[in-house]
Amino acid sequence: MIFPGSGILKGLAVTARNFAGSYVEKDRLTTEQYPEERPKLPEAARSFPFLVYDGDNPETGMRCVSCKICEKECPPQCIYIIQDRDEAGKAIKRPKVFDIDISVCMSCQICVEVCPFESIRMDQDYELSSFDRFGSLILDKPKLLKSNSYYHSIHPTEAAETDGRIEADRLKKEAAAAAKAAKAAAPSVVSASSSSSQQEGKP
Amino acid sequence: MSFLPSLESPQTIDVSLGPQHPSTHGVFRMNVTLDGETVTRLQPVFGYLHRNHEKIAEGNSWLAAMPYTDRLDYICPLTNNWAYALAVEKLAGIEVAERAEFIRVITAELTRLQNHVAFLGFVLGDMGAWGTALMYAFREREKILDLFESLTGARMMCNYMRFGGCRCDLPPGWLDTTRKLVDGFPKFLDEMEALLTGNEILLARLQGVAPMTADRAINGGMSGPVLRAAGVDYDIRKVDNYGIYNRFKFRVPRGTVGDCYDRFMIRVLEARESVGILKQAIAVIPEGPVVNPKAKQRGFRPPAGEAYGRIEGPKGELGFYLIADGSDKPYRFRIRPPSLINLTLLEELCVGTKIADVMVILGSIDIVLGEVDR
Amino acid sequence: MISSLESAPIDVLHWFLGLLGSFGVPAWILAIISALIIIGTIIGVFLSLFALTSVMERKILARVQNRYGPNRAGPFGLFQPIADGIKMITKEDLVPRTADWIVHFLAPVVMMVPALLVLAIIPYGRDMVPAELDAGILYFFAVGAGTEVAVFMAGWGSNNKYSVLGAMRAIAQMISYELPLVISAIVTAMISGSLSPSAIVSAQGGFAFGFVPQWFALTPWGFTAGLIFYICALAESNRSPFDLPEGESELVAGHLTEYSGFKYATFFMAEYVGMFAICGMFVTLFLGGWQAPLPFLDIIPSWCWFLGKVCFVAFTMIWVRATLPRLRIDHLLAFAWKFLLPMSFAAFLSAACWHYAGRGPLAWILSLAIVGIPYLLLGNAFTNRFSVSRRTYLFSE
Amino acid sequence: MVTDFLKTCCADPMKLIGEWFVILPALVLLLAAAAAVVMRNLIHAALLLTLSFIALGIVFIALGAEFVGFVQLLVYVGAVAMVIVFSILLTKPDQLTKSRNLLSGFAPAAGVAVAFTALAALLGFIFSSPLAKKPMPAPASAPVAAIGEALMGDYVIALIVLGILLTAALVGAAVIAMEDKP
Repeated sequence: MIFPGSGILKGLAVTARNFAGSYVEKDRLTTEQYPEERPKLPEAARSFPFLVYDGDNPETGMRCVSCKICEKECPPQCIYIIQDRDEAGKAIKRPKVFDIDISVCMSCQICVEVCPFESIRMDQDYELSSFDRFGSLILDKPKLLKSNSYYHSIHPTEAAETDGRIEADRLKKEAAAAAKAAKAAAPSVVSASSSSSQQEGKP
Repeated sequence: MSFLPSLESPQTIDVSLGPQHPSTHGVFRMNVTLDGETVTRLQPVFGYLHRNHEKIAEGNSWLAAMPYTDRLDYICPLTNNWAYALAVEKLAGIEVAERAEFIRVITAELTRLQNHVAFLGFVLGDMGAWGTALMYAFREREKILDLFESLTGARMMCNYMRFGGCRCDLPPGWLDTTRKLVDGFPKFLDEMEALLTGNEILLARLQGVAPMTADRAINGGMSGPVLRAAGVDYDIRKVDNYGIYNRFKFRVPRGTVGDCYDRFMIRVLEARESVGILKQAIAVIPEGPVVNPKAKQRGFRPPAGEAYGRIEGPKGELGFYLIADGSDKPYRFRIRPPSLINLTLLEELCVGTKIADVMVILGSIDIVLGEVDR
Repeated sequence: MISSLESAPIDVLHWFLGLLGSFGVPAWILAIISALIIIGTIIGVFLSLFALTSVMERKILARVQNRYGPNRAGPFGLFQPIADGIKMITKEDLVPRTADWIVHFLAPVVMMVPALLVLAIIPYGRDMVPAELDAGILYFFAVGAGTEVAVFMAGWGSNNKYSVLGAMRAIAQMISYELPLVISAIVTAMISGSLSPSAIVSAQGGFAFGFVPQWFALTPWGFTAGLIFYICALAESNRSPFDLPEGESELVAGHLTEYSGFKYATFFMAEYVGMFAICGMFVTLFLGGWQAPLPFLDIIPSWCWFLGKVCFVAFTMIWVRATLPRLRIDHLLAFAWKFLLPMSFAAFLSAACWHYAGRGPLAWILSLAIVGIPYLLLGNAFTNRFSVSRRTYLFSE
Repeated sequence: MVTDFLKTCCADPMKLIGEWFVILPALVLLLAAAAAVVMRNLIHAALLLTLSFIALGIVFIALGAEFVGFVQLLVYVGAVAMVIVFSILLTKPDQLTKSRNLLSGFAPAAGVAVAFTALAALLGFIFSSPLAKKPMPAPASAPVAAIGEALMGDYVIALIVLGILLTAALVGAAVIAMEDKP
C-alpha cells in the first residue's frame, strides 16, 4: 500500500456515486412508498387461504365438500372444519364451520396442493392487521368464501387451469353418467337420480 | 455505589451481551468477562429461539415438514428445502426430474448469492458502518427475493421443493429476468469491493482477528466458508456431487490464514463463483416436467430405513438425518445446522480479543438464530 | 444594497438599541439587552441548524444508502424535528434505581454548557464576533474540555456497564485526540501570529493570481494540519468512524444507554451544536472563515459564506459517517499517538519552513516534502503494523 | 457599609457585576474544594475538584488574566481532572471502599486541626506582609502576545527545561506502561 488512506477515498467515491445516483437512477432507489405505491404482486404471490365458490351464491356455489383433507394435512393445524348436517342428522357434503386461524397459518400452501376439489386457494390480500386479535384473525366461512371471478382476478393463469380441469372432469363425469344411463336405460331410476344429485353438488 | 465488580476477579467486568443487543444477530446471548476491553472469558447462551422443530416434524406428515425447513435459516429457505428433499429422496430412492435439478441449482445459487451479500452487509453493520453496505446488499437481495416471490409465491418462506422435484414450473420470463440479474451481479460485487475490501479501517479490523488453523477447523467440525477460510479444500458440492453439480465448472476458493478477513473474502469469491454456475445453468436448462410424476407428496410413506442427506448450504454443511418406520410420519428427524456447529468455537476465537472484535467474529461466522436454536 | 445585506444583522441590532435608547433606557441595561439579543440569535440559529441537520443528516444518510429517508412529517419530512421534539419531551424520563442521580441529572446540563459557550468566539462574518478575545482559540479548547467531564459523568452516573465502558473509551479517546487537535490549530496561529480567530481569518484574506484564495487549507502544511484537525474534530465530537463511546454494535449506546426523554434530547442537541462549533472552528482556521472563495463572489454577504462553508463541512462529516466502519479502541489510540501526533508535528515544522522560506515556490516544495515524506513513511509503517495487506487466495477446481 | 454597597450598586452596576464575577466563583471554588475533601464518594470528590478547577479558571478570567484562566481550564479540567477520574475508574473497587477507614478515629480531627493551623499561619503571613497594606493595583492587562514574547524571550531557558522535564516524564511513563508487555 503506497498511499495509506487511498482505500478510504475509494470507498468515499462509491458512496458519493450512490448519493448522487439515488437522485437520477431509478435502479438505485428501489423503495416503494407503500400507502401511495402498491407493490405489483407476481401471480404466484400468496398470503392466506380462501375458499372458492362458483356462481353468485357463496352457500350453494361452494366447492368445498368438507372432506377435511386440508385440516389433516395443515402443518400448523390452523384449519377447523365441522361438517354440516341436515334436519335428519345426515351428513351433507358441505362445511358448517370452516375457520382458519391466520395468526397460526404460515402461508405454506400445502392445503391448496392437497385439496382434491380445487376449493381452497391462496389469497393475495396482505392488509390484514387489526386491533382485535381473536375476532379478525380467525377467518370464518363468510370471510373465507370468495368468488371464482375474484380468483381469476388474482391468479389468472392458475384459475384458468383449474377451470379447465374442472370442466374436463365434469365432461368426463357427464359422459360416464350418460354411458351408464344409456347402458341401464329403463330399470335403474335410482342410480340416475343419485348421480344427478352428485352433479348438483359439484357443478 | 459499587463499581459493578465481577464474581471472579475484582478487576474484570461481567457483561451480558444479549439476548437483546443490537448486534447479536437475533436473540443470541454471550456472557462476556472483560478485563478492560479485552475478553477473558466468553460463554455463549442459546436456545432463546427454540421452536421444537425436530419434534414438530416427527409429529407431522413427511410433506408437512417442508414448510418448517424454510424457517431454519430464514435467509436461505430454498437450500433448506433442497437439503430436506434430498434426504427424503435418498431415503425413498426417488429420482428427481431433470428440469427440477436445474431449477434447484439455480435457486440454490441465487440463495447463496443473496446470503453472501447480506453477510457482507451484516458484518459491516457489526463494525459500525451505519448499514450502508447492508443497504446496498439488500438492494440487490431484494431483486433476488422478487425472483423467489414470482417463482414460489413467497419471498422468504418459499416452501418450494418437493420430493422428486419442485412444486411448480418457472413462470414465463423468469429465466430472462434471472439472466439479466446474474449478468449485472459482478458489477455490484465490484462496487461492494471498491467500498469495502480496500478500506484500511476494515482491513485493520478484520485482518489477524481470530485466526483459525486448518486442524482446529476440522477438529471443531466447521463447515462451509468458515472451514474453507481456514485453508481446507472441502466443498460438498464437489465432494458429494449431489444434484447435478458435476456438470458445472466452478472453483472452490480457500483462505490461507483463517482469520475474519479470510472468512469475509471467501464469501466475496464464492459469490463470484456462484455467478459462473448460474450462467452455465441458465444457458442449458432443459424443458420437461418439474416433478417426478411417480413421487407421491400427500400420504407419502417411505419404506423403513434411514438416510442422511446433506448439501453445501451458504453457511456450511446442512444435513437432515431421517429415520422412517414405514409410517406417514418421520420416526426421527434430525437436523445438522451449520450455524450451530460453526458457533462452537466461538469462545476459543474470542478470548484475548477486544470486545469490538467479538461482534465481528460472531458476524464472520455468519449465524442465523433460527437455525442455531431450531 | 450589497453592503446593507452584509451588515444587516448588525444594523438591525443597532437600530433596535437606538430605538430603546431614545426611550431613555440606561446604557448598562442596553448593554445587557444587546448581549442577550446576540446570544439569543446565535443559539436560535444554531438550534434551528441543529433541527435542520438532524433531518438532513438522516436524509443524506438515506440517500447514500439508496433510501428515501424521512419524508412523511410535512413537506419533504422537514417537520420531522418537531415530531422528534414532541416525542422526546413527552417520553418518560427514566432514571435507573441504582444510578447516581445527581451526576446522572447534571451530565446533560454539563454537556450543553460548553457546546453553547464555544460559539461565542467564532467569527460569523465580517466584524461579527460575539466575543472578541485575544486568546480566542485557547478559549475554544479550554471550554471544549468541559465535554469530557460531561461524558464521564453520564457514563459513571448511569451505573451501567455499557455506560462505564463507553465513558472510559470516551475519555481515552478525547484526551488522545485533543493533543493533535490543539497542535494542528496552533499551526495556523503560528502563521497568522495571533490566537484571535478574527485575526486568523483576515490572515487568509486576498487572492493569489487574483483568483486563488489564500486559505490555509490550500497550502501543504495547512492541508495536512486541516486534515488532522478534521479527523480530530470527528473524534472529539464522537462522530463515526470515531463513535466508539456510543458504538451501538458493541456498547448499545455507550454513555447514553440509560438516558431517555429530554435528557437524551439534550445530549443529542449538545453533540450537534458541538459538531457545528468545531466545524465553524475548522472553517475559521483553514477554510478562510467568512471569506468568499472567488473575488467576484464577494457580493454574497460574508455570514452566508460562513454558514455555507459550515454546512459543507458538516455534510462531509455525514458522508464520512455513511462510508466508514468504526475503528477499534487500540487502533484508535495508536492512530492518535503514533500517526496523528507526529504528523501534526510535521505540519508544524512544515509551516515554519514555509514561513521562513518566503512563502514562494521553494517554500511549497520544502513544506510539501516535510509533510509528504513523514506521511508516506509513517503511514506505511502504521498500516504494516496492523498487518494490513492484500492477500491472494487459492482456488481448487 | 450597606448604604455604601447600595450606592455603588446604583452608581455603576457594571462594575458591581464585574466584582460579583470574582466573588461568586471564588465562593464556589471554596465550597467545592471543601466538599471535595469531605466527600466519601471518590467520584463525587473528583467531580467537585473539577468544579473547583473551573471556578478557579473563571476567577482568573474575571481578574483579567485571560490567558492563565484558559490554560487553567484546558490543563486542569481537560487533562488533570480527567486523569484523576480515569485513575479512579482503573483502581480496584475494594480499594475504593477501603478509603473510608481513614475517616474513623482521631484521623479526621487531626486532619482538621492541621488544616486550620496551616490556614491560620498562611493568613497571618498574608495579612502581616507589606503587600496587604498596599492599595489594590489597577488590573494589569496582559495580552497573549506579550505573554508569548516573555515566555520565548526572558524565560526561554526555563520553558525549555520544563519541556525537557515533562518529555522525560512522558517517556518514563511510557516505558513503565510498556513493561508488562512481552
